[in-house]
Amino acid sequence: MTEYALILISTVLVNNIVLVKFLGLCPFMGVSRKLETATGMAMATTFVLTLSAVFSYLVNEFLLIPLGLEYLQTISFILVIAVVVQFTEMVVHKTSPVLYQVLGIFLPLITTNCAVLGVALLNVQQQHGFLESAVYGFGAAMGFSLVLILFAAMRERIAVADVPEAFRGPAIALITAGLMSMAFMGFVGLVKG
Amino acid sequence: MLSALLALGVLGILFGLLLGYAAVRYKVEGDPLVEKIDAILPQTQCGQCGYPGCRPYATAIANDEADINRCPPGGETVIVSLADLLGRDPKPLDEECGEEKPKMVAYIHEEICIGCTLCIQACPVDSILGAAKQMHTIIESECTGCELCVAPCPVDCIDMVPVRQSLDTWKWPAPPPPPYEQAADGSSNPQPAGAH
Amino acid sequence: MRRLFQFKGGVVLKEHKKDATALPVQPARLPPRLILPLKQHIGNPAEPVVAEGDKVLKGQLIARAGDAICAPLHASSSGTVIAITDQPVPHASGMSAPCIVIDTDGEERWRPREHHVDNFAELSAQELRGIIHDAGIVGLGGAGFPAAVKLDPGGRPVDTLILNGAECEPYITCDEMLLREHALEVLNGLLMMRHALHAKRCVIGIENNKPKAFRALCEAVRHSDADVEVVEVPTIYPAGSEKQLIQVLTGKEVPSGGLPLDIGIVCHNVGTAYAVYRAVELDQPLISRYVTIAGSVAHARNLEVLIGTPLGDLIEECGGNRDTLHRLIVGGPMMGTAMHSDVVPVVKGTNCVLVESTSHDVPLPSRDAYAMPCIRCGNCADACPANLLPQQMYWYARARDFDKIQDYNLFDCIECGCCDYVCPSQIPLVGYYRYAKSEIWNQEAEKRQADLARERHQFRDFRLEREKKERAERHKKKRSAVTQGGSDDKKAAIQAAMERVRAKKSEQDSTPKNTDNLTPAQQKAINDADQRREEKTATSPPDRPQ
Amino acid sequence: MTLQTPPSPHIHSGIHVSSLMLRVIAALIPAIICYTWFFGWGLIINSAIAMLTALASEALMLKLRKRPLKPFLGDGSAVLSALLLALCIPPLAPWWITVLGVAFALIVGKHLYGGLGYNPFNPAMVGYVMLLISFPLEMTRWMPPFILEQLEIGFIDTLGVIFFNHLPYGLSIDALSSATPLDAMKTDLGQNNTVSEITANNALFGDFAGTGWEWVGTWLLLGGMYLIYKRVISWQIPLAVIGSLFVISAFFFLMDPDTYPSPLFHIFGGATILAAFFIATDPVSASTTPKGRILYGIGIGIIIYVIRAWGSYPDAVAFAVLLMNMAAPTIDYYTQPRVYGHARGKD
Repeated sequence: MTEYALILISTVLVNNIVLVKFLGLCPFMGVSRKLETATGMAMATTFVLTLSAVFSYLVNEFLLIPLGLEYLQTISFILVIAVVVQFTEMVVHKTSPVLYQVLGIFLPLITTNCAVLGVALLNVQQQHGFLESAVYGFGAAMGFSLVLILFAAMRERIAVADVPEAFRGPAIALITAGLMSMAFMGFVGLVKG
Repeated sequence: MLSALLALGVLGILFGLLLGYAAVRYKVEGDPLVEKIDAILPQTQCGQCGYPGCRPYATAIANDEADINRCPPGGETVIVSLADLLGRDPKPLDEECGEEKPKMVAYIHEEICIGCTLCIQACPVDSILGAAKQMHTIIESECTGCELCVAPCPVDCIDMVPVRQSLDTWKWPAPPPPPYEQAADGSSNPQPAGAH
Repeated sequence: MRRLFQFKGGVVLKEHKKDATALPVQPARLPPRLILPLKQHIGNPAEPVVAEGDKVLKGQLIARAGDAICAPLHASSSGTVIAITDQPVPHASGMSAPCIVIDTDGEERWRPREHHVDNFAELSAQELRGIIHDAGIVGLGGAGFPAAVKLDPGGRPVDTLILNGAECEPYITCDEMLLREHALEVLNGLLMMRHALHAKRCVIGIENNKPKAFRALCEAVRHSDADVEVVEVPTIYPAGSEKQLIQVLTGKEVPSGGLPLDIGIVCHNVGTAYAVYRAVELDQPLISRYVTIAGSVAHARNLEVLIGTPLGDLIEECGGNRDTLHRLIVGGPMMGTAMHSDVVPVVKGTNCVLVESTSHDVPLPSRDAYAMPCIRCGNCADACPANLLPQQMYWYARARDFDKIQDYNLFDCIECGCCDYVCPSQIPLVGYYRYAKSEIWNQEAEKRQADLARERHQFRDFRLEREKKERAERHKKKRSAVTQGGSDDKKAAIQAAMERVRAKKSEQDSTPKNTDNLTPAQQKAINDADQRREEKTATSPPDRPQ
Repeated sequence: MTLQTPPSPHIHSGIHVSSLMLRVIAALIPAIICYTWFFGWGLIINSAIAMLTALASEALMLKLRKRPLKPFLGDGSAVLSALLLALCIPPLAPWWITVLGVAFALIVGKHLYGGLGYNPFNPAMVGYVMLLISFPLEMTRWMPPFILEQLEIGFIDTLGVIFFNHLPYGLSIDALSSATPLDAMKTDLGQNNTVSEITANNALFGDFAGTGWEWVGTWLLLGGMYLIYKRVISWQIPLAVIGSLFVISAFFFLMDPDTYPSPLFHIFGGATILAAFFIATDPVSASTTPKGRILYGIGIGIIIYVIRAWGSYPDAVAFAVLLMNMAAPTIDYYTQPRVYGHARGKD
């Protein structure tokens, strides 16, 4: 059991998807303008990431390996992710249209979110079992959501700060993200391996 | 090579079925967003945004045909709340549509009015009282200040008057920007674009 | 002894009350001119019942109260009404409002007495409220809500009636002097209000920095052995605010957006009780009140001032210099409003006139400029009696984000100024909150107008639609009428039209109008004209159809 | 004569931002004196360099933003950040380390966000973490207390070391410097010998924490108490930081005294007290609501322990503060106090 806990802590804190592995930066920058939209995006990404981690493991384990088609991993994973995203998009469009409108382009963009594909491929690379890849996917999603929500709250406050003209908007956001990843370096070496 | 094509084909069909089923189950009708946008617009129905009224402008914004900064009567507050709702960047008002003026009300000089009812037909909110060859006058409380009646009047007897301020409608002014925001050489940069 | 509770936050201020309580209270000099605004209360303005040039007696009704929440207005002294015009009134905007201007004649002749009440207990609550309403009594604590309305519980039980004698603002001592000199009358007034409300308990709250007033009150209660509790509350500003005094005395909290009546409590100012006593017992309407004049004046003191006296007269009477005025505040230094000129009159809600001269001899150590950005230190949140987060509300008020600021409960802010007072960056926080509140109220008003405009626009579209439909139907009916009937109908229609024309024409010729009692000359002119017409029609062919 | 009509209130208590900052600096002075007594003139020189750089970079940024210099240079916030950073830098670190750290802290950490009051991160910690990551070697070259080395480095020699890297009597810098108690503890624990063995034979460890360091810690504690008494800082944050650190270290200490040092060691070791009373309580970057401050402090305490026990950095105070600064806006959003007149549950 502790082994899963270690995976979880390592993906959420030690090698955080966004701030340490620098994956999934475009939604991280794009959607973090307001806290409500950031929480919406975090939930959507968690749903997609966990599901696609599990499905891509299944597809890889029961379809590609028996037929010896490992070289098709990337394409099939993208197919899986696209389907999951399309499914999520319909659910979100039905349940809360405002969130759907506000997320706008970033909802379908989850398909191209490198964090999602990255997690799927890392699962295969590190030979994770079924449960491990699920926990790894969920951990990565938690890491992404945690950092996204904290960043959104900070950006809401910085948006009103008296930032110099040249640094307003994305510039100060990138600097803040840089300082955040510097802070996350404190967790280096926390979990061996 | 054949097995690769076969595998991906089967996978595609399987997922296609799943999506087809989901599409049916999660059908969405109507677009509540237009309602939300229309609620923000000031309803002056003036057409300065290039659309014949606020509702058409709201539908245009909803399906991304129109930008959110084309409403001079709404001014900055409307732009900021639209940006809030749609998660876009608030942009300054588009000069081409006109600039933000304090709220005005139309006034008919009754000694010049000839009772031709052209302004009555032009008024989008029916706030002009009068009939053919009878005296016309504007109901001040109903007039939205859209200036559509000024042009058609043949004798130009309508002009725009700022709304009278009474003790109840008086607003506390915003406190002056802090002195440290005035630059050392006295030119004060504008209130920080804190409005987002 | 009643158990006292504590309200959160609050600040301890330097009192500056010693100087104004040294001299006894005396009536102020009669001013040559009185300016009486029609709206000195919360609600609609009163309607004048006098006209220019009328002679009025002292205490005579000069403006009637409308049916809605309103309070009548009485002449503070006898004289002649010289105008009913817009005059500057004590308001932050410095704008003018309709006022009745009376030139006093110096005789101070009272109007005849209208009613005589020897024992108020016999009166029903309704009658008592009628007398209080007719006397034009409003809350004298500063809010100015018509007292009669506040004394009407509308059937709901009133557990405790609290009389607010806390008077926590520095410099203001009018309530303290009133209690020292008229404790018995205030107590009687309280019993009358209790009768109107059928309140179970009565409590008088007074700060413990007013021992003389407290002793006078206890003496009065012992003398008339009324079951009224006189309680000393700790001197922490804003103990005198209604919500905080209720929390200290009863431990209960007034629900947000609600009234103290929702928790069975009614709170009145001691000045209002005194006015109720004078109205019921002595049949005197509210025409004068105690006002403290303090700050940089030769001798700060309390005066009994007629409502409508310009502030300038008071300043001169207390030895202040009207030409070196730097700032003139009506009310206390924490919540008072700075006036734009010194010609504004004293109104029913004016409890203090605070004078600051350019020589700054009596320093009001205010902050002139806004010093530094907010460092979020939280001093203001600790000092806020409503337990709000002033630094967050400031943050969103500055960014003009008026929805987010309401998430932080802006409208629970009582504008007491504690946050402003303790802010190390000296930011005008209350200025920002007032700005945000009036912007939100304005936006709501505009929203109502926009909804109205939308309805009218939709109705107009509907009307145009309807008219087009009607016109289309009419055309259809007409066209169908013509096509169905075939040619004979058409001829019949023409025939009918011809009949109508001939009938109208014959009716016209046969009855020449007003041809009776003509002078011979006129008769001859008509005959010549007829004759000419016959010749004309006989010779030329009729070009027009007959 | 036009009357002034500012909105009410018209009086003010008179406290000013600069008086707050100066009081915090005053609270630091005794600890600095004790530090100099134990570890030589390094800190004084570093502090001087740091303060000069701070004023220079603040002036530069204010000029660039066309802002009046007078109110800002006088408010002491830049000087305070510089002093706190100087306290975290090894006394014999070369001068350019201090200059670089302070400049980065003030320019990127504070002025890019708009100057005083707008920086989400504590500037001193931003500078320290940048230095720690960029120059690990210079940043871990600490000094043992003089009484252990039986040799005093005079003022002139310290100047020589800092500015010209010239050492007295031909000593090499490594001979002089040694690990901090925390560092020594982590490395020795690495070779899995027990805590009691480590503290017994190594003179670095005084009676309850590092020799020398424990006295500096005590003076910092007294300075912190003075600040709380004067209501300059809120009591919630220091209490939460030290309390949570004490609880979690006591828990692990009781579980396994050999591999986990005692709570006192953790509290008086490294910069814990300096962080709890002076760094974490920086009002601008910390949480502002009373409940939020307690959560913020607990978060810092836990992260300090986690990184010290299992992470790879010996003293994780800076990372803990930055991580919780990141979380402060979210904490503030969710910990609003119950407002007068609102029912307990619903807000």
